[in-house]
Amino acid sequence: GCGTDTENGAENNQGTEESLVKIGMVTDVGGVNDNSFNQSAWEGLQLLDKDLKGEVKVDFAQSTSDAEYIPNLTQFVKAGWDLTWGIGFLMGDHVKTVAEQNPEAKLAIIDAVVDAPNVASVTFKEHEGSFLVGVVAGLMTKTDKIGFVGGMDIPVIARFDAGFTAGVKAANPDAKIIYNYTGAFDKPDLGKAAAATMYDQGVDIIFHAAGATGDGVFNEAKARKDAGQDVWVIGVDKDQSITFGDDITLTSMMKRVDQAVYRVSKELVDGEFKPGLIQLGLKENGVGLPAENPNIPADVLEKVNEFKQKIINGEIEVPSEK
Amino acid sequence: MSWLGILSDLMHNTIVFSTALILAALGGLFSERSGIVNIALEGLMIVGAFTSAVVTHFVDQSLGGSPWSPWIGFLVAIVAGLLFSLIHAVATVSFNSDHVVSGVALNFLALGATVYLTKIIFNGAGQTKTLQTVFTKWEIPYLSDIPYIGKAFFTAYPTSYLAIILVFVSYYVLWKTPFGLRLRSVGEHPKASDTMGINVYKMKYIGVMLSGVFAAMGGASIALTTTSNFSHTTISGQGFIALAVLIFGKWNPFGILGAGLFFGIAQALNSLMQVFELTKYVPVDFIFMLPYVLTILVLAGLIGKAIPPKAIGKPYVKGSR
Amino acid sequence: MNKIVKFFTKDSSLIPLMAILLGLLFGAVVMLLGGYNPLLAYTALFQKVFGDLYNIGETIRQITPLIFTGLSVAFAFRTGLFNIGAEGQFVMGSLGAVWIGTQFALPWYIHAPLAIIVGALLGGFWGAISGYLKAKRGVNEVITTIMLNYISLYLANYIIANYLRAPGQQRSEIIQDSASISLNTLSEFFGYARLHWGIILAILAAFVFYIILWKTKMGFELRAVGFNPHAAEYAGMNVNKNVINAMFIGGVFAGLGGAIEVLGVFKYMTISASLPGYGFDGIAVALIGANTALGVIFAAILFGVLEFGAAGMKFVAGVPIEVIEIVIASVIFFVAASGLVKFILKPFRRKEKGGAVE
Amino acid sequence: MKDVKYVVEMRGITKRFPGIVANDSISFKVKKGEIHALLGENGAGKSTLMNILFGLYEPDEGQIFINEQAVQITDPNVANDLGIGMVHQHFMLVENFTVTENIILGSEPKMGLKIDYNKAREQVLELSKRYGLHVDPDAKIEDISVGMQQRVEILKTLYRGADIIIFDEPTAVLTPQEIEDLIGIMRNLVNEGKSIILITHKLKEIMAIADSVTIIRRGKVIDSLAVKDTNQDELASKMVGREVTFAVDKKPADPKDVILRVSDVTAKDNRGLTALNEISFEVRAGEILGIAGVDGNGQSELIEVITGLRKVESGQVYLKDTDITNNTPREISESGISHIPEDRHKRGLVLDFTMGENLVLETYFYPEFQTNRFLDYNKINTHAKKLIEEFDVRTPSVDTLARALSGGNQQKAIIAREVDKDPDLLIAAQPTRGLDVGAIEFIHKRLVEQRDKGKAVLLLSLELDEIMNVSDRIAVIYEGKIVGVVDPKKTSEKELGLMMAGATTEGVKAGNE
Ligand SMILES: Nc1ncnc2c1ncn2[C@@H]1O[C@H](COP(=O)(O)OP(=O)(O)OP(=O)(O)O)[C@@H](O)[C@H]1O
Ligand SMILES: Nc1ncnc2c1ncn2[C@@H]1O[C@H](COP(=O)(O)OP(=O)(O)OP(=O)(O)O)[C@@H](O)[C@H]1O
Ligand SMILES: [Mg+2]
Ligand SMILES: [Mg+2]
Repeated sequence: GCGTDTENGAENNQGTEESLVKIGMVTDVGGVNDNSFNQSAWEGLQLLDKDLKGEVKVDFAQSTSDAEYIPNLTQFVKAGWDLTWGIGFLMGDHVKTVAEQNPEAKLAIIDAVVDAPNVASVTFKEHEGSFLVGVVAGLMTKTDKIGFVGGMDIPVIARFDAGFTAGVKAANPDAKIIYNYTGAFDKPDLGKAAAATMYDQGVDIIFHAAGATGDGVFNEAKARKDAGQDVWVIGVDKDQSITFGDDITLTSMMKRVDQAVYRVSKELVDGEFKPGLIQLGLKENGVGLPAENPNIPADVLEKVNEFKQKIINGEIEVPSEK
Repeated sequence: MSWLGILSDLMHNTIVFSTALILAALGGLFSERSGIVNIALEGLMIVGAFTSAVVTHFVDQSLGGSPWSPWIGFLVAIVAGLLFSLIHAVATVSFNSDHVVSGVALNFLALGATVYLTKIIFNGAGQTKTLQTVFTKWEIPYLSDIPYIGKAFFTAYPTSYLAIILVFVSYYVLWKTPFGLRLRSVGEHPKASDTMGINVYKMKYIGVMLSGVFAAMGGASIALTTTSNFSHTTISGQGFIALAVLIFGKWNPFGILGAGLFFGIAQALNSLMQVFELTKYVPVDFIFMLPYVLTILVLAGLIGKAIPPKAIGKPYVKGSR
Repeated sequence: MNKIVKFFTKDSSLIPLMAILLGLLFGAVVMLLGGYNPLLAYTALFQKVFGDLYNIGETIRQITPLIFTGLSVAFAFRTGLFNIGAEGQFVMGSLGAVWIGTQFALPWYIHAPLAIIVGALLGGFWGAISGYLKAKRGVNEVITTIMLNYISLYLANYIIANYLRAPGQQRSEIIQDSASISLNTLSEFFGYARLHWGIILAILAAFVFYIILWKTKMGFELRAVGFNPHAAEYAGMNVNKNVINAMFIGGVFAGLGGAIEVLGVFKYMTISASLPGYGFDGIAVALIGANTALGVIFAAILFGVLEFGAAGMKFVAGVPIEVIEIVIASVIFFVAASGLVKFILKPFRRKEKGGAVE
Repeated sequence: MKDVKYVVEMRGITKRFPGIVANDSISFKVKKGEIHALLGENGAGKSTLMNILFGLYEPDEGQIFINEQAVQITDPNVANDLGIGMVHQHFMLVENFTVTENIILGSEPKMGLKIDYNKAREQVLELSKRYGLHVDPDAKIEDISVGMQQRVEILKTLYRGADIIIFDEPTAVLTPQEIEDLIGIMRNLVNEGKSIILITHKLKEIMAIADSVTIIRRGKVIDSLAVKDTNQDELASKMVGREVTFAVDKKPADPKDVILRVSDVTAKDNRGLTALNEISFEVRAGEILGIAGVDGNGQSELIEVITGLRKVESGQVYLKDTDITNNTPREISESGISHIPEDRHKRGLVLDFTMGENLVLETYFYPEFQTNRFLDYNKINTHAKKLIEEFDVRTPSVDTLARALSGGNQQKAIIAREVDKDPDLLIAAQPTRGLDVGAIEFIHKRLVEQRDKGKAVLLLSLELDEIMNVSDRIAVIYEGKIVGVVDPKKTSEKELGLMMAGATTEGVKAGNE
């Protein structure tokens, strides 16, 4: 039926089941179309599927509650899949459990560190990327007031927060940052209200790390832009200008979950899967700005790249905690 | 920034929040005044939000971006809500089903069906495409130029104006017209209405269908002003808050207006408090609790009892006692 | 136990059974329209559930909390109260359990029971708030329970984040082993399915539910108040006290559910952005189960099987899991519109009962 | 309208309800301009027949002729168009609507889209003047007396231009004065050319105003005759199917020591107005004290105060010298007071409980109904069976829901429950409201029986005959005070009526001279 090509990779290249390398991933409640890291991860696998037609088989399972992480992971493991991804910080404990219960199986996790001999853990240095967009904001604000909208006050988001703050301060010490944690990753109306209040207070650039809640930030910005106000949003995880357009998206703090998933999965296919911790920062191109940044003047980009080098060669140590 | 300025901004944001709640609660009003409990408001809002998002998207594409497309989406959403509410009407009015059970069923159905359809329509995507054209705020000529007041009350989304107008219309209809008198009588004492030659079933059907219309408007207003798309998170609990607003407002349009605004303020307050860094003194989680705690306090403190329509929730079977 | 036999032959249970069939049928139609193969899907669903011990175990895990929240809602209904707050009471139950479970070191025979009891009491307390406001201030319980749901969420997040949090984590510390109620050996036998004492307690709770309502003075009063408060008052019952009791006991059931979920399944509590959802499912479970103890258990089984099996449906037949929500919805709906079901059944029943009708 | 002899004719009407034939090929005729009485026991089928005539039920068989034209009365609209109006047994009024709103509901005068309330008021006032039906058009139904509510019901029919008006047990809920007025009203209506069908259990009324009477028993017409050719005893025996005695035969009471003493009690009603105004009186063991009064003079509040359902503002209530003022209902009922409530559906029963459960509604917690502290339904049900036997409550079984029983049987069950508690004081409020002579006879016997057992009985009733027949002493209540206590043998309905209107004993005596 329609929609099955994303719904269900299982239908692609049927028949030679056995010869295939099977790679599955388990999403959290968001599902593979959360416009965020789940989607990004799934895109990674789909790309792999495309590149290695006939060699691999990919599929995902969406969890409807935290309680389902383990059964879903187990579902792949039990079905003898070669690699099973757990996507998201919250899945750490569960991947660990399943890994210990099935020592022969191979698993991988995004955003959390699981030390088990059969698990590859991929984490990102969000703070490094956030630092760079902080620099952009710091240099480009006209009001010296910058907003940060966070989903929840949890470790991952704290890294965005800390990096961003450091970046702004580094580029523009007298800029003021207004923080708003909405308490949810799925409440655009809260994001909208937060943005509205911030813009009312003279903020002109908002960086959001709030998943779908951030959509509300973009919508408020769009409304203001249409009303002739000069406001910007800095997107997160993916290049959100693709969704929300260049007229309000200043830039985005990309977190290349897709590349990470692709890389590790590819290694598995090539028989080079190595368990352990993989940390992806600026150096590894795991985080950073999009290639194209039409809204950022050259001089600013210049500065950004300077900072980027400094971070890469360790001159600057970006804090990862608030 | 001046206090007046802050207040006017607060009001301005409050209205955005309140709009959907007021609309949906008005829907609940018509259905419950006719004696049909309606906890399906959530589901009806979902249907409204979904339909408006999908229709607006495709219309907008075919029109190549026209300010009219959200309106078309809005209207179709109303129709969808009306049709969906029919299920509740048939179950409760024609088959004497328990109103709550039917309502719960509809809430599940709405969420399941809309997300399912979204996936089918948008190739498995969990949310509709982001809308390019949505409602924009209207500035009422002259009025919107009044300092502070102008921004607070006369710069708002068309749906907000609509909501306020509908509050008055609802009052007029329910308390000033024969239709209203009959609708309320059916909710209070259907048998009496019957002996007065009023078609009880028809009245209840109309009541429920109106709830579909209004709740759908509520849902659509969120999709077309706040989220610019539809996903399983677009409506998450607003329907139940609207139910609370209905009861809080004592089954009365102006009560609903008040309760709706109250909620809006409480919500808008919590982002304002963060901007002013009260989080230094009050843990953010407590700020999140604010709207809900306030509601309980207000209800317990001032409002006290709200008396629902007498015959609410009771199936009416012609010729029984 | 011939009670069960009676239960099934009773009209009041024949209807739900038919409703389930019709619901599944409707779901099949929906799948066909969506271009999926319902037969493949349903077989996958049931294979997923009953395919192997592991999944059977996990299905039981899924069912357990639903029994508790179902009982919670049903109990309040019996006293004429609509408890939309099982959700919040569940959260408070988890909170209580995780607090005791993480902060104290006690011998197992005290630790786990204590954690469960504290969770249950917190849940009960949370329910009693609504009961109290209803009784003393006449505040509609529907509103207060909805509000308390959200309050519980943020309160729990606050307490976990500030007092129970594991460093660098988005969750509390792991509970002490002494507080765990997992059935480790059994669970190994079930391929590590997370089996725990919860299911036993759930069935016990259902039994208690029945006993309280039908075999105790309090139950007699609760039901009287539910049907006719005026008569109850006339008969010398304390209506307010009973309203509070009902909400308290309802809360205890939900609280138990929450406590058990923590002690048996997760071993910790996360800082969560949204409510767990068991409470809302509980409403449906209670209603499908016609607010009876046995009914709730069966409804919870149905619910758990469908929800857990959904993953299998998706895995094998690629059917979006939302379809299951549609199925569940239509089951509830047909249970509600029993008139409709009777209507559909009429021809068959004529035969079966001979001329008995009319 | 052309001159016709019969305005209503029903031929061979049959109506079946699950398990019962409510109307079994009933035929009867109503002459133009007459008052035609329908007489029958509870559940005889009167209401059903009239509901059919009014279009609420569809008959299974039979035809209806209005003004000698065959008609199909499919719903009340048709009935209205045919000029048929009905004043229902259980009033059909929307409590929180105003009098006017209730009257115009369904055919509202309009001004544009709006209801023209001014016009409506005028019409209502005009009608009420013309027929002498005094009402306050702007009062809410919940705030007005039963009498006025009934006048509203009548106005509803007149507003719709009814020529044929059905009264279903209109006097069951009225005071003597109100009954007088009603009779006057009916006469007016007839003089205005209306025809009336009157459902009642009360033979006196039939004799007083009806021109002809049709008697129904178990859904069948027993007889139909002119009132002038018959008498009460004949009617009674035709209705019940056996001889019945009216005068409650009882030997003179010998009162003993005081059981209940109410002294200077003041209390407010639900709207916060003073309902009881320093009221004082006593009831002794072995006597029946009847409290007569016009509805709404504090009777309900008085009972609620004694039984603990309402707070006493000032004053005391003593039961055998122990102060029970403001004790809880439970404490009071345990200390020896039984109470037959005036509204059996609101207070007396949990309609969705089984008879078994209803019969232990106040005693379920007694050890005798428990085995090791758990309710024992066997014990409860055996107890119920005993009472059902003893008081011959007609119910299929102890597991039947109270809802399914007739008011008569519901009432018997309540009395069984209360008497069985073997109280020192038995309070009976409107114990026979809406019941037929058979049931009334039974209940009166029981009350006297209690008295003779040496119990104190406090009887409240709006029906003077009842008060006169049953009481040993009559206290008249007026505006929350006792205005006088009289001996039923030495007083007259007229005297009582005057006192109930506020005149004191002395005043009345004087008036008689
Ligand atoms: N709605 C109903 N459903 C089922 N049976 C009914 C219904 N109404 C009346 N009956 C049956 O029909 C019989 C006649 O009822 P009806 O109300 O006409 O008696 P009635 O003469 O009006 O008695 P009463 O004097 O108490 O009003 C009753 O005995 C009852 O069993
Ligand atoms: N829903 C019902 N189903 C079956 N029978 C009914 C129903 N309602 C009433 N009846 C029957 O109708 C008859 C008259 O009912 P009704 O309510 O008029 O009782 P009643 O004796 O008039 O007492 P009251 O009118 O004072 O309540 C009773 O015999 C009762 O059994
Ligand atoms: Mg009757
Ligand atoms: Mg009667």
